[in-house]
Amino acid sequence: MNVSGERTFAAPRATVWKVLNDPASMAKTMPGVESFDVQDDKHWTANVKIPLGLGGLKMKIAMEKTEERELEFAKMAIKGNGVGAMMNMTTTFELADAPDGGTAMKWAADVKIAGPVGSMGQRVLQPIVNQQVDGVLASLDAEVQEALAAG
Amino acid sequence: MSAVETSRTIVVTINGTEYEREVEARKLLIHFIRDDLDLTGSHIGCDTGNCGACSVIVDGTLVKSCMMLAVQADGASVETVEGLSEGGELTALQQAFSDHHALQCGYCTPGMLMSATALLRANPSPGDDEIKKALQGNICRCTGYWNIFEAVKAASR
Amino acid sequence: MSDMSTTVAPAPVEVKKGWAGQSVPRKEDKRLVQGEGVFVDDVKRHGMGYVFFVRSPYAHAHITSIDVSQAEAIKGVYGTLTGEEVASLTDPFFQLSTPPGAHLKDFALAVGKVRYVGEAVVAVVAETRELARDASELVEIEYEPLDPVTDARRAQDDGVEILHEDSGSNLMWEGVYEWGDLDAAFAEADKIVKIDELHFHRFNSTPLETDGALVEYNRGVGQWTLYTNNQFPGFAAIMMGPAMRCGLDKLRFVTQDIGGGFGNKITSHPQLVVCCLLARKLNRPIQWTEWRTDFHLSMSHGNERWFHDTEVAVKSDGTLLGFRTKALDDAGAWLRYEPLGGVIWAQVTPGMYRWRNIRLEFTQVATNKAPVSPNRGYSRMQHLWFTERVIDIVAHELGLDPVEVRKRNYIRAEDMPYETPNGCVYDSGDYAQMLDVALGLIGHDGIEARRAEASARGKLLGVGIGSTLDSGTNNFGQSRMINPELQFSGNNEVATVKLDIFGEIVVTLGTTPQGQGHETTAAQVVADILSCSIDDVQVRAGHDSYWNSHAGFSGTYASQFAVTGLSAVKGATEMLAAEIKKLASAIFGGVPVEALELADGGVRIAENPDAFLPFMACGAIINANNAGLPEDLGVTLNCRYVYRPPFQVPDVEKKFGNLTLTYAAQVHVAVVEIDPETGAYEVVDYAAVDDCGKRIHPQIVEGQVMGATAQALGAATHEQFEYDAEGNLLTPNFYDYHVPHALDMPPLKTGSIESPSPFTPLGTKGMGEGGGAGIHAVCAAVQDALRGHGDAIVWDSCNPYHRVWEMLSNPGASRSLVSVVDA
Amino acid sequence: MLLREVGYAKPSSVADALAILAENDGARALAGGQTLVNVMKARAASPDVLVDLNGIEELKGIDLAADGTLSIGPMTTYSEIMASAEARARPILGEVCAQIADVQVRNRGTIGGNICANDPTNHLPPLLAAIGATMTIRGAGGERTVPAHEFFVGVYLTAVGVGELLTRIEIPAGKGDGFAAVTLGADGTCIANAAASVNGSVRVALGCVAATPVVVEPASADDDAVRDAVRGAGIDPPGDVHASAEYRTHLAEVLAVRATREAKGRA
Repeated sequence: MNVSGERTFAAPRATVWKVLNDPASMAKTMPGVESFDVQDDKHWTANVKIPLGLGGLKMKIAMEKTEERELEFAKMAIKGNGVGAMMNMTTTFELADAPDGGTAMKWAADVKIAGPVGSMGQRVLQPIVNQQVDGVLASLDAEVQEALAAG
Repeated sequence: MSAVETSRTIVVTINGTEYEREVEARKLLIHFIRDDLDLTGSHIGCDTGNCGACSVIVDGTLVKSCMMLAVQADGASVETVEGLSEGGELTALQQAFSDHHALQCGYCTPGMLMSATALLRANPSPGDDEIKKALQGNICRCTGYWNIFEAVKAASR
Repeated sequence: MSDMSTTVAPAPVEVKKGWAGQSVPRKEDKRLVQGEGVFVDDVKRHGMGYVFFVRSPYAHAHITSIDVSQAEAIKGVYGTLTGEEVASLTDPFFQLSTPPGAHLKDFALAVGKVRYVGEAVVAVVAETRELARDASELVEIEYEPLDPVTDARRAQDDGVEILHEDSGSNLMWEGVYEWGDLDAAFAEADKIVKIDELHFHRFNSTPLETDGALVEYNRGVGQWTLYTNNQFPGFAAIMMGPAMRCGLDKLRFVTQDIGGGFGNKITSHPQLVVCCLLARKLNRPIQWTEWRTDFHLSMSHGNERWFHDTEVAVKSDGTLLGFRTKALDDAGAWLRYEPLGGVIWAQVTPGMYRWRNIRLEFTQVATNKAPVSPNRGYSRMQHLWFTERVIDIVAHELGLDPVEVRKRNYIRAEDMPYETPNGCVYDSGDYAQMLDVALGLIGHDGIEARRAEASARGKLLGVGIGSTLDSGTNNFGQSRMINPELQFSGNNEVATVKLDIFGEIVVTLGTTPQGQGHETTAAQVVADILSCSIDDVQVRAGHDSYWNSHAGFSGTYASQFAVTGLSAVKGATEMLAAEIKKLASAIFGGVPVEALELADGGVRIAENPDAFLPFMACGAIINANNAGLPEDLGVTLNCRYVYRPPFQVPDVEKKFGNLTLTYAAQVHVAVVEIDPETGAYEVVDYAAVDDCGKRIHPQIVEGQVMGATAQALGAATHEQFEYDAEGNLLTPNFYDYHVPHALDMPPLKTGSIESPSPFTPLGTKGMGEGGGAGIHAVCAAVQDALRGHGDAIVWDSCNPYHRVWEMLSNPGASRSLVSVVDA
Repeated sequence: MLLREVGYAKPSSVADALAILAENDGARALAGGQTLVNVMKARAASPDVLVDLNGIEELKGIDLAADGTLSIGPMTTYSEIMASAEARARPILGEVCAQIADVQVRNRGTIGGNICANDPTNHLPPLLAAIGATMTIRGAGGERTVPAHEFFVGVYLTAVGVGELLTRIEIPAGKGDGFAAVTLGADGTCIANAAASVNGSVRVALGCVAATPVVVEPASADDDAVRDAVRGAGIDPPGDVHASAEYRTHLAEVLAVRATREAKGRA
């Protein structure tokens, strides 16, 4: 399932880039993160409990930054391993100066969910994914503002 | 505050016989009936609550025993297909199922009989649409239902 | 309930005195309506371990590592089995195909690679069902995902991942079938109707009881007992024995009641092998219950088939001369019964029609989907759907009446027995009369008035015909058209009839019924021959390969019991009758057997009825009181008969020969009403007319017709095993895989005609698989309803509401698939 | 089948239930279980503790106030609503409940469970959104009442937070209601549905097209007004094996019009 969009942050590119590349602040943007650990600047792992309403879906998540062009472009491969679900996600961020100030971010994600949860049906998963994405973007915004304030 | 337990001892009356057993909270009523009590007349045909092969009557209400925990039946009186006939004497409904060839493999039949029994208790002379509506929760893959409708009709007054 | 089911009286046949031909009460019913049947999941043993399969979440991936240590560490877990162990303990299953399919290395668990979502990778055994599943979550498997192949049409493209490295490509089997003179046919034609693509979808009959087994291992004699609901133990045994490196007699199959099969329970041999290996490894009984989702993910999907580049040679008046087409069959990940589907369709090559010139190029490929296996109407249904679609598309495009086109081209009653272009011999039937009966049942004369009345209500009404053949009693020699090396031909079935010491008549069958009422119909045949009551005849329930005699092709599949099973029963009973007379002749002091007759549960002298020897006495004398009997009497009162149908080995070169013994026929007519705003539609009227020759038990026959019809209606509207691009099955349970429920059933009118088969001992024909007619009829009815509303062509066998809406809102998409050119 | 291990408690009062929910992180309320138990069978979700609400009398029953307002306990089953004389004050309730699944499910399934599960294909979320129901939620922090359009938050997510319970559903008086659906077979899962209410103002709620019911308020109950309103909502429905996004978008419009016509006919 592919989801993508564009978002503008009231902050310079450097700040947005910094947030996108700081595991700690990325962790804060992800839904239901319970623990988080950094191997190196390209590899992170996390234990998350994605709020699914009827009971959270526990997953071990491993992230790898597979591609990056300083201040411009980052590509991440995210593998989620949980009972009842396997998630494979590749996501890309493309930064540019927004015409009227701030930073424009083009993002796209290709999410593949397999296992029993996958078999719950797209009618359920698609709205869930969209909803999670909205959450991530909102908190990303917050993180960026925080970083900006922190200077 | 009521206790939280992962297993508890329950007392359930099935077809007039009282059973006292310790069960895990996660055990479905149908597994309790089939595996723990060896009453294998009620069947399992799906894992999403669609097929109705596990239909039983709990305290007078028709339910699917795969969507109820065994612990939820504590203190309840349960009727299964084994309790329908007395001393091998078929009920009018069971006889009608045979007369009208309303069963082939017989796997859905116990659940189908419980649903039809519940219908006829509530409404001894149902119309065609009421019969269909009452059997909507029971899947049969052999008969196409037509002969089942005929049988229920024949057993109604 | 007249609006729900009507039956027209069968065409007049001589009313035979006796049991056969009567709808007597079924012997099976009393136990089944009281919940006293014994189904596989009801079988329990002390100390048994429950097995749970860890299944692949990926459609296509390398298995890089498997770690079962955490799972095995749990208290109450008895052990596990992995693909590596299976590969060392067994040989790959025997393949029916020639290369490239022949090169597949098919084991009971995935070895090194997974090829479809739901493929079993590891088996975990524990003290309880729940615990086994808990432990399965602790099995750690690392996968390296590969691109899945989910579209058969792309399976042979360059750069596509190959499922089976051993076979070198995704091509499994291919063959060209051609009969008659295509060039001449197309030269003679006035018009050539071209159809670029038709698609027969993937589904199966989803028997309500899923597969299962309880397997015990007798270490002392190295023998396994499998309590299982496999419906073709003979086939399972020849697959399992060589793989497990044991003689077939070491595999004892036992079944009593089976909760529906429809062909879907033939290929459970991989799971059964796993249970056998675990029973031996863990030294305890192993219980396997396949859950509904497991079944949908991995069991016996029906063959998905595409038909490309079809060309039909036709005269302006609708006379069909011949056709060319390319059939592409999607086998899924493994060949578990395939590529037999590559020839089975040929049993009904011309459908019900007289065209003589036919070319079909058959190709079967592997995809990352569940393996296909027989499903009610196996492989013939796909082909018959194709021939029926062709008829209706031709009629539609040439502006002809589908009824007239059928009648013009149907094989005629006076042509029977009729030899088809490929040497099959249709035994008997009157298709045109069946069509008239069916049309009469739905009041076809008034259909235009109903169409107008419906359109006044804003509904589009359409009527469609589906005519099919239910070819039964296989000549297994046809397998040589797939692989000339195969040493199969003919067919056989066995029955034993004996008289026990107290005169009880006991019948054992080689078959494994799943609701077809064999106990009842066998008793009817026996009672007629022995002149006794069916209550005096005890037919053993179920099958036990140690106790019931059986033959290589024993089982319950492919519409054959009424021919093979009952002919065996007839043969064995006639042997017993002869022995009883022989015994009586000796007892009565040499009265010639011709002077004796069987009556009232005994044998007597016709002229002197007082000289009467009850069966009880016969049984007692032979079994317990036999001193002084003549040495050369040669009577055991325990008679085994093997029925062998009259078959020749087909000509493998010309692909010519009679592939089945009987050809029962069905003509169905469906009337649908479409809501043009939503594409939602319902079947508002339906007629099913069946001709399966002599009917031993009309009620059971009608029950088969009704059940097959309901399955067809489900398949035509909602039932589909559909996969997404990643190879996830989108309909893995009854929540998304919608089978017909009570409220979905239309009114049904049934009719029947009896054209006894000249080729079978009882005049019977195998039946039960003709329901495909319902799929053809609904497709035709939907197309008819859309006539004048975009004239869309129905190109898929499954038409859910969204597809009908798409045909209405964008008819061009399907219109572009067909064209008519002047020859 | 074969659920993961779970704790079980059967409180007899809301206070008791709230205490257990507060005590146990990962505890979930168990109402009729006709959705939750199935999700647990798939092990797609596994609460640590199930708090069975079937023993709590105060969560059951239907009261009809003098002003025609219905107050329904969330543990009231569909069958009870269908049979209730009081519930006929808002006839659409019983009519729609009668279309849900089958007898067995209607005998166990509850109105509260249906809206708290808020599966996008459920019947009641759009219906309650259209007829302007309000929900009372109780938690440690006391009690609050939220309107339907704020109640539905996401798939399987509602305003009922962790440690809280839905305790009451209030439905104002009215008769001008309609409901239309295209389902997977008769009484099957909804492919798309719409509920409409024409009681003074016009309110239409679309189901199956998003995580929560999409509420639109057409200028009038005329077909064109309803169509415009639905188009204006700019819905982006999920596509699945039963319907493409495009088909669902089309159905939403058709069904909205049909539901509104029915509502108008009864207003």
